[in-house]
Amino acid sequence: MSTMLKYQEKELKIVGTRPLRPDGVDKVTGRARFGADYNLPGQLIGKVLRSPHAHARIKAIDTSAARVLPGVKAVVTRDDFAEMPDEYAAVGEMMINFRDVTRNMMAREKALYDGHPVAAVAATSESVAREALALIKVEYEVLPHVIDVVEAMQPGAPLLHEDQYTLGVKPKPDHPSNVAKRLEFGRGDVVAGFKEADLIVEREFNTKPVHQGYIEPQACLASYSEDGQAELWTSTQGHFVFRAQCAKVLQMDVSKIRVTPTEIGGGFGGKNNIYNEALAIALSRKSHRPVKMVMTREEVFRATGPTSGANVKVRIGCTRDGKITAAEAELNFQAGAFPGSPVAQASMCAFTRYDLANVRVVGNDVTVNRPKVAAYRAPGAPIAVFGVESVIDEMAKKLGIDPIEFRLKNAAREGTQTYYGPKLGPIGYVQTLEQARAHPHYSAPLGPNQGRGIATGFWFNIGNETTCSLNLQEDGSLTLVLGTVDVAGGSRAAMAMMVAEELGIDYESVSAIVGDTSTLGFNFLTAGSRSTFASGMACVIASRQVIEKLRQRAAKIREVPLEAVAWKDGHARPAGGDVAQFAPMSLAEIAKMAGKTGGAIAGHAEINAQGAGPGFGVHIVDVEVDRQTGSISILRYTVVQDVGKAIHPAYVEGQLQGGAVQGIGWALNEEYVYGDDGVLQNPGFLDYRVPVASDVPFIDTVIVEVPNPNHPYGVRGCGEVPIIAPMAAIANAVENAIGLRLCEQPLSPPRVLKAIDDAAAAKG
Amino acid sequence: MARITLSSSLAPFTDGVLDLELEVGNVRQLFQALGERYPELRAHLEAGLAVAIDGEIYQDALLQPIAHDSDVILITKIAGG
Amino acid sequence: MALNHVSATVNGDRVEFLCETGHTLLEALRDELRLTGTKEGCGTGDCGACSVIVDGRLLCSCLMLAVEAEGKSIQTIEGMATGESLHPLQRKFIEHAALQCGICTPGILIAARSLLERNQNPTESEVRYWLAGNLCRCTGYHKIVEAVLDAAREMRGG
Amino acid sequence: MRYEAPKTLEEAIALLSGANGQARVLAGGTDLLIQMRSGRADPGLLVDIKAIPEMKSIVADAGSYRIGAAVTCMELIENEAFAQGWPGIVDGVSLIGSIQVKGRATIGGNLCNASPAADSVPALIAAGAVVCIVGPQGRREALVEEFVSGPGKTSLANGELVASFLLPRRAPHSGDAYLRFTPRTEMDIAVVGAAVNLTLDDKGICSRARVSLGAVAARALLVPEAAAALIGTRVDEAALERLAAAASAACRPIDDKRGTKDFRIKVAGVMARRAAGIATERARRRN
Repeated sequence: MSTMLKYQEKELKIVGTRPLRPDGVDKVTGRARFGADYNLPGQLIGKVLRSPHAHARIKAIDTSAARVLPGVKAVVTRDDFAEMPDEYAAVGEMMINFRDVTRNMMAREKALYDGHPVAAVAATSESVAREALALIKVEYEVLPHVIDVVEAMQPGAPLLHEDQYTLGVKPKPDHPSNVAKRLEFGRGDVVAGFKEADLIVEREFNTKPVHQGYIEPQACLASYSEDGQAELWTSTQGHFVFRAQCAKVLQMDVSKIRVTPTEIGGGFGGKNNIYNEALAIALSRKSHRPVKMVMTREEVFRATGPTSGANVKVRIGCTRDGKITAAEAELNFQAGAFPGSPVAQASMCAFTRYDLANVRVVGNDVTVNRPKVAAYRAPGAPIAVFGVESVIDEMAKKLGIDPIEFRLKNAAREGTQTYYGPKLGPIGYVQTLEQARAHPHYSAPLGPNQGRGIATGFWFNIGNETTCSLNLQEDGSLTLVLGTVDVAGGSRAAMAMMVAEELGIDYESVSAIVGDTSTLGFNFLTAGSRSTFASGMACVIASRQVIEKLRQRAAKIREVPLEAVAWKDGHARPAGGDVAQFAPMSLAEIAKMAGKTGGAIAGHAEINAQGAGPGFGVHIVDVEVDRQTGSISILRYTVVQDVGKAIHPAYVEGQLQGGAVQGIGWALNEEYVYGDDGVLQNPGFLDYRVPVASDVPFIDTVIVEVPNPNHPYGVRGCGEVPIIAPMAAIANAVENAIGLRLCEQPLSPPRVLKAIDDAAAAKG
Repeated sequence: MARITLSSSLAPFTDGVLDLELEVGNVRQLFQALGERYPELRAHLEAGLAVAIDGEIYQDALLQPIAHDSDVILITKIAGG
Repeated sequence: MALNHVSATVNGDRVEFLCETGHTLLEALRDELRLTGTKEGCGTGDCGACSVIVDGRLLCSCLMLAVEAEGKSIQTIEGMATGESLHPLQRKFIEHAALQCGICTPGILIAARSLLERNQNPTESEVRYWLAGNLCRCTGYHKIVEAVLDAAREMRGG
Repeated sequence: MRYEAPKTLEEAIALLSGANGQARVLAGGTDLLIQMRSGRADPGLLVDIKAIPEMKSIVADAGSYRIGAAVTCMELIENEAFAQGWPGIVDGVSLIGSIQVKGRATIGGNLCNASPAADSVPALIAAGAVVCIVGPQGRREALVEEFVSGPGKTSLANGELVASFLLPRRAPHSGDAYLRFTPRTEMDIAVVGAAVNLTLDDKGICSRARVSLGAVAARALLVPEAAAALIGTRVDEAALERLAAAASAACRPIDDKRGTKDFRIKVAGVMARRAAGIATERARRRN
């Protein structure tokens, strides 16, 4: 069964205020412990040897010299890990192909990208470990490689997986292909729809892979003891998922591994999957010592997941008065070395802001010699939306219709049938568009070479498996143990706020912590903007259990019937009417007597939360283009987003601002640069250019609250939506500034300047 | 009988059939019935499908009831960053 | 390999440690002195997470050798609060929600403190350029800049 | 690996010459430590020159300056008199990395690292700076533009080090400026850099000029043709147009991860022109 709790409108005392986060003081004093801050007595340092080739058969690995180097305590290679069959296996309720997981963590037959692990060592110091890596001899047969997604789709392209036949094509193809999967979504009749169109715009777009760019490199510490139990401390978005993955690839019982999530120094989807964790446990198992593994920044860029680069074709038709009659897209997504790009989500998000009768989206998931992609904030959606919102903008302009008006004419509303499945429930898209149009930013004057752009985004938001426990302590304070990692957004504060609101007590009385895997049942990742929605629902359930027990206890103590006891403002009070009167009891009074009146009071929830409410956002951006250098400055930026309910508005603003700036980086300068040899040329923050403080202005936010009917406080989730619109919004602003429609991102200066010069040359 | 609609991306595994009616009581029974009728679909059902029952999306909810007059749409499962 | 012996002052305390010649000040702080509040984000001076102040000078501790610390006075995040009371910047960062994951926070606080010691009344632009060496991937910098400006206001007594 | 921090130049030179080429000078370390970390450098001896007083001093002498090679960017930026005299050089050092990096990085290190994109070097070349080299054979001097021979390569012989830079006394109505192009506002390596140093006569005519470009060839270039475009003019639109054309024509760039050839050639002209505009403004404001 799954769980939904309906929204109830009520007067709020704590939800919607801005209390201080419980992790704040630790984080400003340096006391907070992140992945690399954990140490154990006797620990070794683990390091990974990585392939210098983009594509190579591994003919032999000789570790003999490394093994005998003084200080080296263990070496592992592909031979230390079991082969996993090519089938999907459960990780909690997630299905994962462990054939790929085990190969990504340690290459087997072939190295499939520059940076692919081929061996790992554990030694008494980092310098000894590095020396040992240099002593490992790997015999490679270098193979032709393919980096570009369009090239990889061509017949005759170098094949990463000789046994990979495109799924989703009937009949089964004769030849293997880098296209792992073909997907198609649609409804209606696009051919007929395009026939009705007065205006058709068709464009092709290309984007580069970008990295999540979390500032904390992956770091973990593992300790395997001789009785077959393992402890793992790691920086993760989902310790239960990491535990499951480690157990499977190491062939251990799930219950034998205990994972403690450290403070996580950013993830954004990049810390959803294991990299070094199983290697660290394996090295610890072999060396009988704890093993600590911390990635360098270079390793993070070379071997952990960026998101896909892609080739996107969009075609949209509409009538003269701006009603869309048909929409079509082809999305070709780089998956990296193993299948699994976010092309399905991208396909579903591409047009789901519009009420469309005729839609068709084809998606291809394409393996290339790059690191396997990982999720990145609204996975895939920004890429598809860049194309779609660029075309939408062009159509509005061609028809002389205001871009927000054009979107309103076609906007999805409650009851709109999506092309991927359900009808939309109550949503706030129209409200965000209207608020954007009314915002002073939208009508502010612009100077020469300046332009304004808008674009919109949609994300599903999700629920899924979630647990928590709420323990009333003997003094009336409460400890809330959460199973979803607080990945930065302040979910510990938000959860404690909901508990305090339910119980009618102070926020400060609730201490929220994240429990390790042994304290609670399975939790899905903190991903998909689910934490405040799903974990919040679990917290409300646990709170209501506690309230129920408090009422029962009060009824017994005061010797009145249960129905005579109401819970209000943190007290058991007479329910009123004809039933019994009694002296109210505070939470603390009941807590003090709990031990002697039946034992401690606690609530807990183990749910599969459903009913996530989709989120929509509109971004407005002003840019200025330097026509002589192609440089783009972001002058002003406004985010308008429906979040359902902002439990803690400051932390919601933080999500909107942070997501928008990540999107700005994606649009302007971030990209993976590979040489002809398939080797990554910019594995560092110097040449992988995330925005710095002086690159961006203040990011204004407008929070729209259209409650999600399936959450007790109306929460939708807010983390993903803000990264979706920036790429398109900026491209649209640049078009308005210089009259050029740029379809390749990033909009780096050489690319922009070339477009300006080419256009000038074409004019003569 | 519940009306079942498959996402068009599943057409290759069902000989093009995208709409059908099945008498099933919950999601697990639905997946079983579909798997029996279309063996090639089985891997996809397991690997990551969610269902929308009367407009509400359910993920990983095998025991979610399906009424005899429900509209059920099979969709791709959604994760996130 | 002979280790180097180093004596220095860290947050006002005299410390001694041994280090390999190639070890950075960051490694010495974190691994020898167990002051793990200073973070490594890149190891190449591009992210600022390891910012510390050495003899009054803001720098990246990943770009200074531990042996060079001999006789120097080093300030790290662990020395920023005075007893019970947080530095105004620390307080304002919490109040303004200027931190999310917190991995960049120690470096940004150290850098901001160094700014406010030189310039009590910085403009938004001065704050942004001074902090350009400190990457933050969570906040989009908005609330960080607000917090620094507000702390400066408070420290000026306004 | 050994670490030494000599107190005199003589000791430093003895250490360097005795190390059979296995020694590296450690100044700010902002390039060297990164090379060591990546394995590109693996010296047997580090000679830290920051304890040598001559290397750390800024000496003004009747309008000319001697700048120790281990003076950091921040020390130079904070020296108000110097910043007034040579704002273009300060433009350059101000762009070398973050505040943190500038707190360590030295003017000598920026030159000796011999990167074609070094931000202080075009401004030093335009200024006509002389580099003072000390070695086992004594002292010698060289023009900055002659010092670097290619990426990562200098004319230093074994045992030699750069001790200081000499900057000449400025004529009245002189101004200099350095501009670079980077994709971000900060924290980048120059894709193109341009420095202009010029002097105006009493009538506002440009009497002397030096123009230097960075990141457009294997080393920073002195571009006399670009300077010639300014000399004898009022640095008007036409002159700036010719300057830009000459600057672009002098470029011999490569395509790399930071920019394309075409981009560098075009933007070199743009940067030179804008830098000349700033330098002229500064010259006009100065007596």
